[in-house]
Amino acid sequence: MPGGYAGKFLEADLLKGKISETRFDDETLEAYFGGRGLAAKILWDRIGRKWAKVDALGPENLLIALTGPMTGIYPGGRICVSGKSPLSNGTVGSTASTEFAHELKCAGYDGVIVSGRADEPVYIQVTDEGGEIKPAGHLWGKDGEETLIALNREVGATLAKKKPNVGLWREPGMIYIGPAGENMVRNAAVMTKLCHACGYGGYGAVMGSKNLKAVVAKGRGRMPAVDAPEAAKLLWRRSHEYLIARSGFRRQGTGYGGYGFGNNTSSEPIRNWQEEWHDERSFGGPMFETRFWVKKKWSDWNCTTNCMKVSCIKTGPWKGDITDMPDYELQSHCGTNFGIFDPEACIHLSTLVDKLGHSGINGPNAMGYAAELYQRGILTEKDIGFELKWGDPEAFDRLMRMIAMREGIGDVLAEGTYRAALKIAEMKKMRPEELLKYAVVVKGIEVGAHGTRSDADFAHDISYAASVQGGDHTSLADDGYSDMSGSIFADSGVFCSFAYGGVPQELVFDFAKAITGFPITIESWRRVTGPRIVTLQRALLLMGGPDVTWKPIEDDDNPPRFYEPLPNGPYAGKTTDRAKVKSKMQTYFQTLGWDERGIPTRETLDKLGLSDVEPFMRKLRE
Amino acid sequence: MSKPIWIARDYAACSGCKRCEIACSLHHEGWMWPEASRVRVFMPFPGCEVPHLCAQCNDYPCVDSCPVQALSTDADTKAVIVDREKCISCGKCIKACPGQVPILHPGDDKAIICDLCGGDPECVKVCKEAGYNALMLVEEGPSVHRRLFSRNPIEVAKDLAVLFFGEKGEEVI
Amino acid sequence: MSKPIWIARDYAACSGCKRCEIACSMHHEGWIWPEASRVRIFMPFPGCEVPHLCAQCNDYPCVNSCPVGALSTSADTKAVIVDREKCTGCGACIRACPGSVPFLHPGDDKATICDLCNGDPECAKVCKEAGYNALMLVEEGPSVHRRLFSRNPIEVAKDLAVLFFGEKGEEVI
Amino acid sequence: MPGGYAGKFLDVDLSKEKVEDTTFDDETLEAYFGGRGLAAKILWDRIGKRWRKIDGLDPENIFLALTGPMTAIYPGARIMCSGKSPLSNGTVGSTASTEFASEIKMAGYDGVIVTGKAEKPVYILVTDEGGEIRDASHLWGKVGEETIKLLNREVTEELAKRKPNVGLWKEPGIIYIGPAGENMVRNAAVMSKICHACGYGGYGAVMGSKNLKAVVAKGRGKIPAVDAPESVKLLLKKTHEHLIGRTTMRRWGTGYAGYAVGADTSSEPIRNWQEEWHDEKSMGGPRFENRFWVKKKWADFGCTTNCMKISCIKTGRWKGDITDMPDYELEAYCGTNLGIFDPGDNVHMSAVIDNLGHSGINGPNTMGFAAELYQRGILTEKDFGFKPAWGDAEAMTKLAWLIAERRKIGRVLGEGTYRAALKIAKKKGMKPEELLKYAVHVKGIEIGAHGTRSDADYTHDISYAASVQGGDHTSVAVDGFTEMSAAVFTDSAVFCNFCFFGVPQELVFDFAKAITGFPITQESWRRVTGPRIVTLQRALLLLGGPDVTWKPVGDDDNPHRFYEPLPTGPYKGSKTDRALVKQKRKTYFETLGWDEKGVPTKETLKRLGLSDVDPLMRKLRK
Repeated sequence: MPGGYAGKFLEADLLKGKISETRFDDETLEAYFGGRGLAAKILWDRIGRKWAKVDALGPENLLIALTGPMTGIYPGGRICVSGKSPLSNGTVGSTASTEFAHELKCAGYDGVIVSGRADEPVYIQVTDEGGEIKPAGHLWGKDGEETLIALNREVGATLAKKKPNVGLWREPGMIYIGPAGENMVRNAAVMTKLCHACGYGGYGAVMGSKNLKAVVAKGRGRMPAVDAPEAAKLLWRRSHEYLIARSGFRRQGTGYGGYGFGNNTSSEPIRNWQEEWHDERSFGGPMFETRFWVKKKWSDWNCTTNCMKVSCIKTGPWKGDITDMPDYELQSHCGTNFGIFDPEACIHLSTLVDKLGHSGINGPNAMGYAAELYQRGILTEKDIGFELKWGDPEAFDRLMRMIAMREGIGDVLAEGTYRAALKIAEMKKMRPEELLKYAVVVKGIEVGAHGTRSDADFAHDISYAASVQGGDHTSLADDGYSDMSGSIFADSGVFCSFAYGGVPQELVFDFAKAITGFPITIESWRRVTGPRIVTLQRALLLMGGPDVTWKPIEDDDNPPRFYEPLPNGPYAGKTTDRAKVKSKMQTYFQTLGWDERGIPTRETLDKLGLSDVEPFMRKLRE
Repeated sequence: MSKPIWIARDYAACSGCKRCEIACSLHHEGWMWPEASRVRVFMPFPGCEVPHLCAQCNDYPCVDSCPVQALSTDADTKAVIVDREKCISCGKCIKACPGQVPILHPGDDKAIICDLCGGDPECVKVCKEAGYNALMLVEEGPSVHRRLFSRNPIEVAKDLAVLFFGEKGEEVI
Repeated sequence: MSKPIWIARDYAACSGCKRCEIACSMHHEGWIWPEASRVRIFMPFPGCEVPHLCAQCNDYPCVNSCPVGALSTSADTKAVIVDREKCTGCGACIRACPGSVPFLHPGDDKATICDLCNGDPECAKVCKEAGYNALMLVEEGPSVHRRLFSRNPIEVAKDLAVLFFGEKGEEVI
Repeated sequence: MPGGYAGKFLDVDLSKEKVEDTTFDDETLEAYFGGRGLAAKILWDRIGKRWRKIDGLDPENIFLALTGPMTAIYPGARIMCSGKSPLSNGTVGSTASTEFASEIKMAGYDGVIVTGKAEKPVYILVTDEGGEIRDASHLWGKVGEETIKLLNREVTEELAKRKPNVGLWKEPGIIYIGPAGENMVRNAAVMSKICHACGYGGYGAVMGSKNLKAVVAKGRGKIPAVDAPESVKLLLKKTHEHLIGRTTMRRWGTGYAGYAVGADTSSEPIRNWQEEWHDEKSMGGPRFENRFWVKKKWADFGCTTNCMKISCIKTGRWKGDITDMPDYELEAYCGTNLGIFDPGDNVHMSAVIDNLGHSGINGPNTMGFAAELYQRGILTEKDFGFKPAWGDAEAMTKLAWLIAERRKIGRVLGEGTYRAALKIAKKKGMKPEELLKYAVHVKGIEIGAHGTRSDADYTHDISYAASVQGGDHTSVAVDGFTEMSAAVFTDSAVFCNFCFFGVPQELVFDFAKAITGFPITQESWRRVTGPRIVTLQRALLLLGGPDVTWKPVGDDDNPHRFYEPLPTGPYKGSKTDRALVKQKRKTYFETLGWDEKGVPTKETLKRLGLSDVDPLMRKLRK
């Protein structure tokens, strides 16, 4: 067996309440590696043929939580959650840093594949003895913080009871959902460690749809053996040397972006992207650090980047709120995007977003969207129940809870920005376009906090438009070549992209080879494995359904707002260049061997060993 | 190195990266094995990380507790040494330890306790390299303080929670 | 050394030992002279120590404010350089600085601003030597963040007070 | 002029409201160096002849706050307070680390000499422009924290008004008194930085007797020039290397001794020294560190030992209490000696004591004495108005306030342990011995937290008995030789003795020579300068009066309790050896050239240039 893999995957059929184990042959593992890639393959094999009919929130969808061969060995252990996305109706490889990943491996599993739906709330407990489905009725309705505390105590106690004499048991690793996931808020996140989230894709809702509150793992075994242990050890040390050298990033993480991206690159969402520039100095890193950071070097398993910092509010009405940093994405989405420039309010809303189990990016995107509709008088105080004014933390606090509980207008917004737009159009008897023009989404997935208009940030013309993961800022389309060895690799090897940047790519791929023993290189990834994964994801994305199906090429575009000129700042007047989008889109398709509408050609599919997908693509071509 | 040494700890400085566990198990087990690591970082609540390892109490209750004399102290480093041949996995040392530091090895169920790597602890090296200094090497013989560090990590974490989060900290663990 | 550098600060890590002031004044004044030191530790309440020094804002408001062009920036380090011949001691740079960092030298009343010791700041050296790392040398050119560190030290101390002392911190400064 | 000195002293007569500068000739400076030594000299010259008639709290007494030539140059800047002690009726050199020391030197002064008594509360402000007497009515009655806050604001604003355009003014250095000092509690401390104290000697009471709330200094000048600048710079670097090498002292300061001195060396005061051993692990350093230390490396001007750590109570009834560590002395005196073994209660008591301006050692010694009298039924609930039970932090807090405000029983206890014993004896119609046997003091000065009975600590038989500063644990008598170059030296050069230990003494004396240019060596100190200072202190101590005069030899003894066997612990049964005390005291006197009663001989006085003291000593020899 190739190195780095525990070798088996845990299968949980919640309908039958059955637990079993699955293995995949070496060829499959080599062809799809792990995480994001393997998830797409599993989905295709099991529900690909009825894809368009599968409701992402129905029992036939799968919730897949996978590690990769590099997880826990390469710095920055992560878990990759996937399934059919209730937002894009395609697939997303959604990752988060958590001890759940290496605990799972030490328990002897590379991942968990959950199908069906439990009648009662449950959680799955994975240990060296295998998996167990356990009742979670007492956890249902609890927020993230309460869930984490309760499970730490409960599972800790059970394990200690099982093996009382081996010494102290450590807390398990876990992924869980908050009320948002339970109530199937379409863009809800799979949460872990209080404030880490698999945010994109809406897999929190998928877990909720299965009555699955959490998956908990505690393993006492060793990490899987690797193909070339001595090389792996050396590479491990070397890669940490690179990470440790990144003094600036280690010091501040992305926590300084709240001011920097707005002020410097004019690409920060402000008031639902109506603006992308600000000079609010109250909102700078130091103001967070000096008053709120109680731990300035916080890391996950095997990470020396420690880009996280634990924040705590010590005084006032939000006293006791705890969150991580917030990082740039939440500084903007729980801050500037709400017109909020007060660090304390931003920390409070970030904490609340995490507790409720919203995705810190996608949830607030929908809220910002609602606030703009209120600003424009499309949604009224009557619709919402109160005034939804920019910069009013109390108002957004209420809206956040309403969406998580699907109360009032929250029930509509819980469908995610795209579907909410359509529903509101219906409600208000307006044409969809009239509402979609304020929806900053790509293929149902709300866009991350990096605008394309100034062209000064790392997101450009087709970054989102061509991406198989839509608005996901962690998986941007570039030239269909270099991006393959970027996020697609990290999401399939399953480690943190922040532990990737700063380390020479050659070293990382040598590491991958030393771990697995596969003849893997940057080139092989850029030419074969990466494209294979992306092409399969593209196929599933285009098949879409049941409620929404994307039109090839037409829907491969930016949100309308990105074509409005920037209203202020050094880049005032600048907008995303349509012509450039068109031309680069074609190059992208060509590079990947897709036709002019972005449908994979027969040759490409054959070349990538995806011939069985061809029949479905043929339909699309016609 | 033959001087008595000790691994001083600054809990509040621990990032929770657990590289100490990796370095320790690489050294003792030949590969990454967190649950077989002689230092284990507890995290009963995120942010409250507690590196848990032998503190070499000056009165060595674990050594005295062993019914088969499998435990002894190293003449140089003063570390507790486990004779795996003799150990019968009875767990008495665990119960005797005020902080329940020892564990039975997940592989062979023999008691395992930090042996200070013969005087050059791997955990300290990686922690220092990363600039955390949550674990610090101190050249110092056993003192009465030591037993104070042999404390249940959950209790320690409860204190940290209050230090970091104030009143809120009283609820989270 | 010719790269642009910056002195990053971790206020919470400052011990208040003021060796940075001693090292700075020894370097620039030839002898210990805290009030002539380019870095000054403010301590409006014991425990809330704030190293106060130039942050090299990327827009250099001080340089632009000088009526006689006495201020310029070093091409190498990007530090603000004061031409003591030209300086009239009018204090315009002090008022222009968002953090009121510059001050008139207690000896000759000329504007005094951190010159980054031409790339090898004494303050960062002694702070690192003592293991505080409240002042850290980083190789990085001016960025918009810089101006956020140019902030009134009393305001910074008020934040620290809350971080350290919670609600009590709101009363002490 | 010799190096290291600013060259002038501020001479303030509060009765005449006169402020002028004084200087001393080089010979005097060389003969008495500074701080403790120079203070004794000044006192002798100015009021020595009338010594017996002057009460420590009379306007005639002189309050001295002096630096030394090494202050603010050698690491660990301190201020030394002195005057006729209202406790011993002799003199004590009482030091504390504070920026006041460096600031006053920068203002161009080596110290402040205060005589007379102001009509209303005042404080003295020292700047480069000189000294001025300012109204302090609004500060009178304020606790330490408040006083610092108000003075920082007031003085910074005032200075900014005077020189508005030089840039931001930094806060000044301050020494001040709390309510205890204001109300002339005999063992009250001169405070600084909320938790640093010149504790021994009762100089807080002396300030109070002069209506002097504080002395504030802000200088903008250079630290005084030195004789050999280049060597000083090198020596400074080297000294810091030595200090930085002291890993554990830097990490923990003395904060870990609260457990060890009790559990290990059995020399920790418990319930007014009834016991000296305990195994209360709750009082261990980690408990303080993990729960309360918000800053783990805290230092004063030019110090890399950073043995201080800032503690803050975050929850519960003492929430918001702030203090330093507490260090061992306060762990013992505000903890174990009051029967308190809870870290939170201990931090609280220390904060209370500091805020009230009690001496953290001497004040609680009296409180412990009172609590024992209560335990023995000599003092009753009626006397207190409540039950001062061991371990009851609420009650002890009440008691601390009563004493500081000199109300009820506090009126008596405010006299310090020794005088309180006598007063209570009278009140209860008992023989003085019956009460003095519970009073743990030497020559009116309550004893530091290091017992002599186990003989396992650094204090032994004559450490206190023969010391010219009585119970002062920072100035213990050893063999009349080695201590000269230790405490007596650091208190006169005026720097922190924690920056003295761990540095080779040769290096320190080279440092002294390089600074001053005096032909000073370790030997010259041990043989001449040290003995000169101590002999003069001894003379003044023996002169004593007006209320108490100590019997030579008769009173050169340990408190009664130190001859009782230890009741518990590994050293159970052991006690201080009377025979040893007798014999070592004799040697001690001989070494210093004093007669068998400890009265300096004519020859000795002549040799040390103290001939003018001889007439007064002659009377004693009779």
